Amino acid sequence: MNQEIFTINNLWMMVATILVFIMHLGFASLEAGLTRAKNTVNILFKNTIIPAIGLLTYAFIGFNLMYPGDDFAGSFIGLAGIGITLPEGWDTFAYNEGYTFFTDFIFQAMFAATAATIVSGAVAERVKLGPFIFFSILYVGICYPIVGMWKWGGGFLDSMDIPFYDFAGSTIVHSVGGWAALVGAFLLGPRLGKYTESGMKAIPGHNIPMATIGVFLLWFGWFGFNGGSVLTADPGTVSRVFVTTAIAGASGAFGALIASYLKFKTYDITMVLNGILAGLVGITAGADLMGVGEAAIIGFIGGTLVVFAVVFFDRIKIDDPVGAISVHLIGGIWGTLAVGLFGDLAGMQQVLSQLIGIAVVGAFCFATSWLIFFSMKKTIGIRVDEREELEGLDINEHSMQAYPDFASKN
Amino acid sequence: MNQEIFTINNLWMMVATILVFIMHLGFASLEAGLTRAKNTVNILFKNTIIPAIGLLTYAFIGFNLMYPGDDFAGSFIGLAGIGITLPEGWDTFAYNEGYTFFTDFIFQAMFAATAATIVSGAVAERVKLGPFIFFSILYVGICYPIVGMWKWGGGFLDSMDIPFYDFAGSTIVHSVGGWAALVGAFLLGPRLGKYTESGMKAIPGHNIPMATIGVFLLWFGWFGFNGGSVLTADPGTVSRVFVTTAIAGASGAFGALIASYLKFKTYDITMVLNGILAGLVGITAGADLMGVGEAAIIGFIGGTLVVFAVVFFDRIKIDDPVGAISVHLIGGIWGTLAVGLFGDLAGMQQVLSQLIGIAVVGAFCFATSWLIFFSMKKTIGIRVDEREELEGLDINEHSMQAYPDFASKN
Amino acid sequence: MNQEIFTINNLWMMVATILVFIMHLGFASLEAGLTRAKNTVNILFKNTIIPAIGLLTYAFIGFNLMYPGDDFAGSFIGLAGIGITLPEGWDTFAYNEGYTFFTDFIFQAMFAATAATIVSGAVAERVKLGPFIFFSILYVGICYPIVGMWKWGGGFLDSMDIPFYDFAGSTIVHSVGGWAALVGAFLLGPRLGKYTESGMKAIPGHNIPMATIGVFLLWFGWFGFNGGSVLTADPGTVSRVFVTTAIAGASGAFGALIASYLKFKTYDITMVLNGILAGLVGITAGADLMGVGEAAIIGFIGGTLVVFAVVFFDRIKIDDPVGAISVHLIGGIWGTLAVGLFGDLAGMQQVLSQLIGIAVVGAFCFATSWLIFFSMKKTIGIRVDEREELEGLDINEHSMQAYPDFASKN
Amino acid sequence: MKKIEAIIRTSKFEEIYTCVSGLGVKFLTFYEVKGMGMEHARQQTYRGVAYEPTYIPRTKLEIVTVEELVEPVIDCILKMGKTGEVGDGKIFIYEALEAYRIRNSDTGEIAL
Amino acid sequence: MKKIEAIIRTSKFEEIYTCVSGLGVKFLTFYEVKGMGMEHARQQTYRGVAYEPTYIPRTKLEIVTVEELVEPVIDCILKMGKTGEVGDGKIFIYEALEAYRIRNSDTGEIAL
Amino acid sequence: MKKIEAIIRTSKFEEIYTCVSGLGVKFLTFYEVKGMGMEHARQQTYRGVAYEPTYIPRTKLEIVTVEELVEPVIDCILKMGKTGEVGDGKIFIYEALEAYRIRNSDTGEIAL
Ligand SMILES: Nc1ncnc2c1ncn2[C@@H]1O[C@H](COP(=O)(O)OP(=O)(O)O)[C@@H](O)[C@H]1O
Ligand SMILES: Nc1ncnc2c1ncn2[C@@H]1O[C@H](COP(=O)(O)OP(=O)(O)O)[C@@H](O)[C@H]1O
Ligand SMILES: Nc1ncnc2c1ncn2[C@@H]1O[C@H](COP(=O)(O)OP(=O)(O)O)[C@@H](O)[C@H]1O
Repeated sequence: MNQEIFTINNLWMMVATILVFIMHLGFASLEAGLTRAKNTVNILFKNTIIPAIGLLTYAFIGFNLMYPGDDFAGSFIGLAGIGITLPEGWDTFAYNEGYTFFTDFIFQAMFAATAATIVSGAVAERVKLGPFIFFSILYVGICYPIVGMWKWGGGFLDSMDIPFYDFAGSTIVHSVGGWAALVGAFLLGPRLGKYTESGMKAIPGHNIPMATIGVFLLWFGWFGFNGGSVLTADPGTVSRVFVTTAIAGASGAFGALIASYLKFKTYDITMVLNGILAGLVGITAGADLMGVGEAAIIGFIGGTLVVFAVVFFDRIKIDDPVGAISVHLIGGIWGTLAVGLFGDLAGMQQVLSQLIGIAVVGAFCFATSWLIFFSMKKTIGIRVDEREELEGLDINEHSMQAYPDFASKN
Repeated sequence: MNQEIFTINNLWMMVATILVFIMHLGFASLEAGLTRAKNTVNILFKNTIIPAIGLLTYAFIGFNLMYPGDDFAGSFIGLAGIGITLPEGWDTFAYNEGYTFFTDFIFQAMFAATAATIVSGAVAERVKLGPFIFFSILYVGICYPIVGMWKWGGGFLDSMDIPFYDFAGSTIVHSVGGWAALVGAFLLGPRLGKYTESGMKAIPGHNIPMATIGVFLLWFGWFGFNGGSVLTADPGTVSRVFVTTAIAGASGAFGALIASYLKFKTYDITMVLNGILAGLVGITAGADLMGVGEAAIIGFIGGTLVVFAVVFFDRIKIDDPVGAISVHLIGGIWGTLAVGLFGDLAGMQQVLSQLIGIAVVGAFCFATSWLIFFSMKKTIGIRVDEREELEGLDINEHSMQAYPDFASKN
Repeated sequence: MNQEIFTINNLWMMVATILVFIMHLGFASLEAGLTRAKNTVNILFKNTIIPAIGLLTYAFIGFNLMYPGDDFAGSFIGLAGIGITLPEGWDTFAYNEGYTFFTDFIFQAMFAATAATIVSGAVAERVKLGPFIFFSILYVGICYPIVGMWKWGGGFLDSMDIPFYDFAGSTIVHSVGGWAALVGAFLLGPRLGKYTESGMKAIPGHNIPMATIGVFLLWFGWFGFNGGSVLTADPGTVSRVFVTTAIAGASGAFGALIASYLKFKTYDITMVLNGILAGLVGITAGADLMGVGEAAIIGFIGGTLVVFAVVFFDRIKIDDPVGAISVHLIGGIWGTLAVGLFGDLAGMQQVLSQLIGIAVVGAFCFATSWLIFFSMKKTIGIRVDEREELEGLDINEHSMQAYPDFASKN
Repeated sequence: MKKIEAIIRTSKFEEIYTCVSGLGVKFLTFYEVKGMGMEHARQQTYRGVAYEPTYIPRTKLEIVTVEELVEPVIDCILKMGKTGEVGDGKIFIYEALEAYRIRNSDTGEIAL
Repeated sequence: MKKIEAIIRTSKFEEIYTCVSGLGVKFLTFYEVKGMGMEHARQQTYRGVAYEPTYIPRTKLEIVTVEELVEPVIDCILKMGKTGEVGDGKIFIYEALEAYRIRNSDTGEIAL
Repeated sequence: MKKIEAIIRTSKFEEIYTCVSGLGVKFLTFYEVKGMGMEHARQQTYRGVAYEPTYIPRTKLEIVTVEELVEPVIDCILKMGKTGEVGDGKIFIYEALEAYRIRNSDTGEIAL
C-alpha cells in the first residue's frame, strides 16, 4: 500500500459517491414520470427531501448502527456512538486502503436514502406526506443500517460458515426498499379507480420523457453504485463490474421487451425501462463474480421477471404505480439467488446462504415496515382522503401545481 | 511531489471541471422551471449562450485578468496579456502540483460563466436579449475576473494581515452574481402584474420537474465546484469538503422546509429547492474548514434565511422570479461571514476580514453592474415593451414557442 | 510504466466510459425535444433500445471485428473470434498501459451505439420501429466495427504512408452515423406535409427544454468521448483535449448564432444547439492537435456550416427533423478535413489522406446503409402508413401516449 | 329538436353520461370550460404568495335531441349532477332548427 | 341570420375551411371538443392493461352567417367532411338574433 | 331569456368581466377558442422556415341573462373589448328557452 494508490482509490470512491447521489434524481424523474400530473409536486417533494433525510440521519446515527466496529462482529445489532467522530488517522490508508473516513461515510450515506426512495414510488399518488416522511426517517435512519450491519458491518450474515454474499446490495439495499414498498402499497390499498368491478383500469404515467431520463440517470449512477462497491479503484475488479453492470442492464431491456411484446403485443417503453432496472438490480449482488455471458443471462431473466411481476401484483390488487416492488424486491431476490447459481461462488451451499439472507432480511423489513405503517394507519392515518386523491395531492398537500401553464386533458 | 500524484490531482481537477460545467444545465433547468412557459425559449437561450460567452471571454482576457501573476501581488488589478500562451513546463508539476496549465484554465473558465447565469434568473421574463448578452460579456469577461484576482489571483484581499477567506467563492462567485442580480432586477422593475394595488400576485413557475432537475444537477456539480477548489485530490481535504457540501445542502433543505411551513403553512417545494442551494452557497466559503455539525448549522441557517429573503425582496418590490438574489447574494454573504463564526478560522479578526471582503466586493459589483445596466437603460433600453412581455418573450424575441404542441391554460 | 499510473489511466478511462454512456440520454432528449409530441414515445423507445443493442452486439461480435489483432494489420476486415474471451494478463499494464481489457471493451462498446443513435434522429417521425431496430443491429454490430477497424483497429487507413488521422471519430463515428442518416432520410422521404406545393412547412419540435437538456448532456459526455480517446490520463494531453473540446463547442454556438441571425433575423435556439454539436463534432478528429485559437476557428466554422447545411438539405427536400445529417455528416467531414488544415499535422499530404479516409468511409457506409434500408423498403417496408404518421407513431406503434394528461394544441 | 347545454362539475360527467345513454341518447359532445359563479376555487400558494384562480374548471355538455327526450335528459342531469353545494352548475335549453349527419347527409331527427 | 355548428373530424378541418372561405365566409370560430358517439377510440395499452379512451377528440366549427350562405356552407361541410365512416360528425343549425362587430359596433349582417 | 356569445381578445377578458359583474351578472362561462378572421397571427420561424399559425387564440364568453340586462352587457363588451384594431371580435345574441339550476332544480329567470 502506498499514498499514490490510496489517493487513487479514494478519488474513485468520491466519484462513485457523486454517481450514487445523482441516482436520487433518477428516482425522482422516474417516479414523477410514471405517475399523474396532479401528483407530480408531491412525488418530487418526497424524492427531494429523502436524500436530505438520508444524509442527516446517517450522520446522526445510521453510520454508527451500520458499522459499529469489530466488538459487534457476528451479532444482530450494534452501535458505535452518536454522530460523527473522526478516528485516529482517518485520512490515511491506516484507516482503510480504499478511502478516508469521510469518504467512507459519505459513500455509505448516499446509499442509505435509496431504500426510502424505492418505497416512495410504490405508495405514490395516495400516501399522506407527513406520515411518509416520518416513515422514511425511521426506515432510513434505523431499519436500513441494522440490516446493512448484518452483512457489510460484519454482522451474523457475514460470519456464517458460507457467508451470505451481496456485493452491492440486491438484498441489503434494493430488497430492503422493496419489502417496505410491498407493505406500504398493501396497507394503503390501490389508488381510487385502479381496480373496479368492471375490471382493472390503466392509470398512465404523465410524462414518459421524464421516466426515460430517470432510468438513464439511474443506470449512469449504477456504475458508481456497483463500481464503488469494489471499495478500491482496482483496475481489474472495477472494470469487470462495469462490464457486468452495463451488460445486465442491456439484456434486461431485451428481456422486458420480448416478454412484454409476447404478452401484450405492444412495445411498452415503461416495461423496457423497468427491465433495464431489473437487470441492474439483478446483477448488483454478484457484479464482481460474473462473466459477460452470466451477466447477460442474469439481466435477461431479471428483465423478463419484472414483466410477469408487474402483472402478478396487479392481479393480486397490489397497486404499485411505478413497478418498484417488481423491480427492487423481485429483482433483488433474483439477483441474490443468482449468486448461488452463476459465477465464481455458484453452488448449493451458497444458494442456501443466499436463501437465509433473503429470508431474514425479508422477515425483518416486512415486520418493521408493517409496524411503522400499520401503527400510523391506526392513528394519524396514512392515506389522503378521497377528495384529495381525486383532485390530486399537489393542490391539496402543497396547494400548488406542477404545470400551471398547461391545460390538462381531463 | 511525483508524477503519479500529479496525474491523480490533475485527473480530479478535470473531473471537477466537467462537474462545474453541468451546473450550467442546472441553472438553465431551474430558471426555466420557475418562470412561465411563454418565456422558456428565452431563458434557455440565455443560459445556453452564457457558458459559451464565459469560455471564450475567459480565454481571450478573463484568465489573464484573474491570474496576472506575482508582479501584481497585493494589487487591485493586473493583466498578464491577451489570449492563452502556454508557459514553460505547463504540463508538469513544475507548473503546479495540482494541475496542468490547461486544466487550470478550463476549471477556472467553467467558474466564470456562473456569475452571469445567476443574473439571468433574476432578470428573467422581461429583460431584452441583446442588452443582457452585452452585459454578460462585460461582467463575465471583466468584472468577475477583477474581483477574483483580489483573492484568488493574489490581490489585496489575499494579502491582508488576516487574509479574507473564501474557499470556493461564496463571495467571489455567488455574491458577485448576486449583486448584479439585485441591480438588474431593481433597474428593470417588477414583471407586469406582479405588484398591483390589489396586492402582490403569484406568478407560478411553469415546470416544477425541470426546477427539481436543475437543483439536483447543481448539487451534483457542487461536489466539483467545492471539491475541485481544493486544487488537488488530497484524500482528507477533498473528502471533508464532500461531506460538508452534502450535509449543508441537506440541512438547507430542512431549514427552508421548516421556515416555509411555519410561515406559509404549506410544503412549498420551490422553497426547499432554494433552501438546498442556499445551504450549498453558504458552505462554499468554508467547505474545507467546517466539521459535520458546523456544516449542518451553516446549511440550516442558509436554508432558513432564503425563505425570509424571498419574502423580504417581494416586500420591497424587487421581483426575482427564481430567488437568485436570496440564494446567491444573501446565501453568499452568510457563508462568507460563517467562516468567521464557525470552523478552523473562527474569530473576531476573521469576521472583520470577511466583512471587508464582502463590502469591497459588494461595492465594486454594485457599481459596475449599475454602470452597465443603467447606461444601457438610458440608451438602447433593457426591458421589452409591454405587449412583448404580455405575449411572452419567446414569440417576440425568438418568434418561437417552447411547447408548440401543448395547449396552454390561459 | 508502473501500477500507480496504470490504475490512474484505467480510472480515467472508466470515468470516460460513463460520460460516453450518458451521451445516449443526450441524444434521446435532443431527438425527442426536436420532434412532435405524438412521436415522443417512439423516439425515446429507439434511443433506449439502441444502447442496449450496441452493448450486446459489440460484446457478441463488434469488438472482435473492430480489434481483430495484429494479424490483420493494414487489411480491410478481420475477426478475432466470437464473444468476449479474456486474454492473458488482461487486468495488468501488460495488456495496455492505459486500461484493462474490460475497460477497453466497455469504453469502445459505449461508442458503438452512437452511430445508430445519430440515424434515429434523421429518420424520426415516420420510420417503422421493427425495421429500424433491425437496421441498428446490423449497422452497429457489423458496419461500424468494420470501419472502425480500418483506422483504430490498425487497418489500411492506419497504415498509409501518411496515415489518415481521426482522433476521436469525426469520421469513424459521426460520419458513419451521418451517412446512414442521409440514406435513411432519403429513402424514407420527407414527413407528410413538410414539403408542399405551397412551399416548405415548419414542423416545430415539441419540447425545447428537452432539446436543451440533450445538448448539454452531449457536451458533458463529449469530455469523456474526446478526453477518453487519449487512452491514458496523461495530464498534458487530456487537459489540452478538454480545452479544445470546450472552446470548439462554445465557438460553435456563436458560429450558429451569428449565421442564423444574419440569415433568418431571429435567435433560433435550435440552431445554437446544433451549432454547439457541430463545433464538438468538428474538433473531434483533431482535439489533441489544436491550440485554443485553432479550436475556436474549427468550432466557429462548424457552427456556421450547420446553419447552411440545414437550409441546404431542406432545399433538396431531404427531411431531417433534428439536423443529424448537418451536424454529424457535414460537421464530421469538416472536422476530418480540418486536421489537414490546422494544428500539428496540417499539410497538403495530410489533407489528401483525410480526403481518402472521408471518401472510402463514405462510400462504404453509403453503400451498406443503402443496401440494408433499400432491401427492407422493397420487402417489409420501412415507413409507417399515412394514417399512422398523421395520428402519431406513439399511438400506433406503441398504443401509448407520452403525455396523456396534457391537452394538445391541435 | 332542442339543444341542451349543461355546465356541470367535471367529476359528475361519468354518472350523467351513464344516465342519459340509458335514455337512448347515443350522441353527445362535451368540453372543458371555465366558470365564474358563486363557487370559489381552492386557494393556492406559491413562494409565500397566496392566490386563488379566478375561475373554476367545469365541463360543458351539449346534447341535441328530440322533444320527447328533453325532459328525461334534464332529469338525468338534475339528479346525477347534484351535490347540493354551490357550484353544481346550470342547464340551458335552446331551439335547434335542423340537423345533418355528415356521413350520409341524413337530415332531421334521424340525424340525431 | 343563422348559426351553423358542425362537429367534424379534426383531420377534415383544412378542406372544409378552404371550401367555406371559397364561398366568401371570411370568419369562423373553432375549438377542440370531445365526442361520444358511434365511433370508438383506438385501444391503448399501458403496462399490460388495455384501455380505451371513452371519447373521441373532434373539432367544433361555429359559423354565423346570412340565410343565403347557409345552404352552400352546409354543402361544403357535407362534401368535404365526409369519409363515409362512422365518426364523420354532425351539423346543427340555429337561429341567431343579432350580431355586433366589437371593433366598430357595426350590427346586423354587415357585422358578420 | 337571451344567450350572449362573444368572441373577444383573451387580453380583454378581465376588463369585460369587471364591467358585466358590475351590472350584477354573477355568472358566466368562458373558454379558449381559435378564430379565423381578418386579423393575422404573428409570424413564427423555426430552423429557417417562417410560418404563420393559421388561427388566432381567442376567448369565447357565454352569458345567459334576462332581457333587461342584454343591452347593458353588450355595451360592456363593446366598450371594454374594443381596441379599434382588426381582431376585436364579435357578439352574437340567441334566444334561450329555459334555464335550470342543478343545485336546487330552480328554473326560469331565478336560475340565471
Ligand atoms: N347565466 C349563466 N350564463 C353562463 N354560464 C352560467 C350561468 N349561470 C351559471 N353558469 C355557469 O355555471 C357554473 C356553475 O354556477 P354555480 O356557481 O354552481 O352557481 P350555483 O349557485 O347555481 O351552483 C358557473 O361557474 C358558470 O360557469
Ligand atoms: N345529437 C348530438 N348532440 C351532440 N353531439 C352530437 C350529436 N350527434 C353527434 N354528435 C357529435 O358528433 C360526433 C360524431 O358522431 P358519430 O359517431 O360520427 O355519429 P355518426 O354515426 O353520425 O358518424 C359525436 O362524437 C358527437 O360528438
Ligand atoms: N360570423 C362569424 N362566425 C363565427 N365566428 C366569427 C364570425 N365573425 C367573427 N368571428 C370570430 O371573431 C373573431 C374576430 O374577428 P375579427 O378578425 O376581429 O374581425 P373584425 O374585422 O370584426 O375585427 C374571428 O377570429 C372569429 O373567431
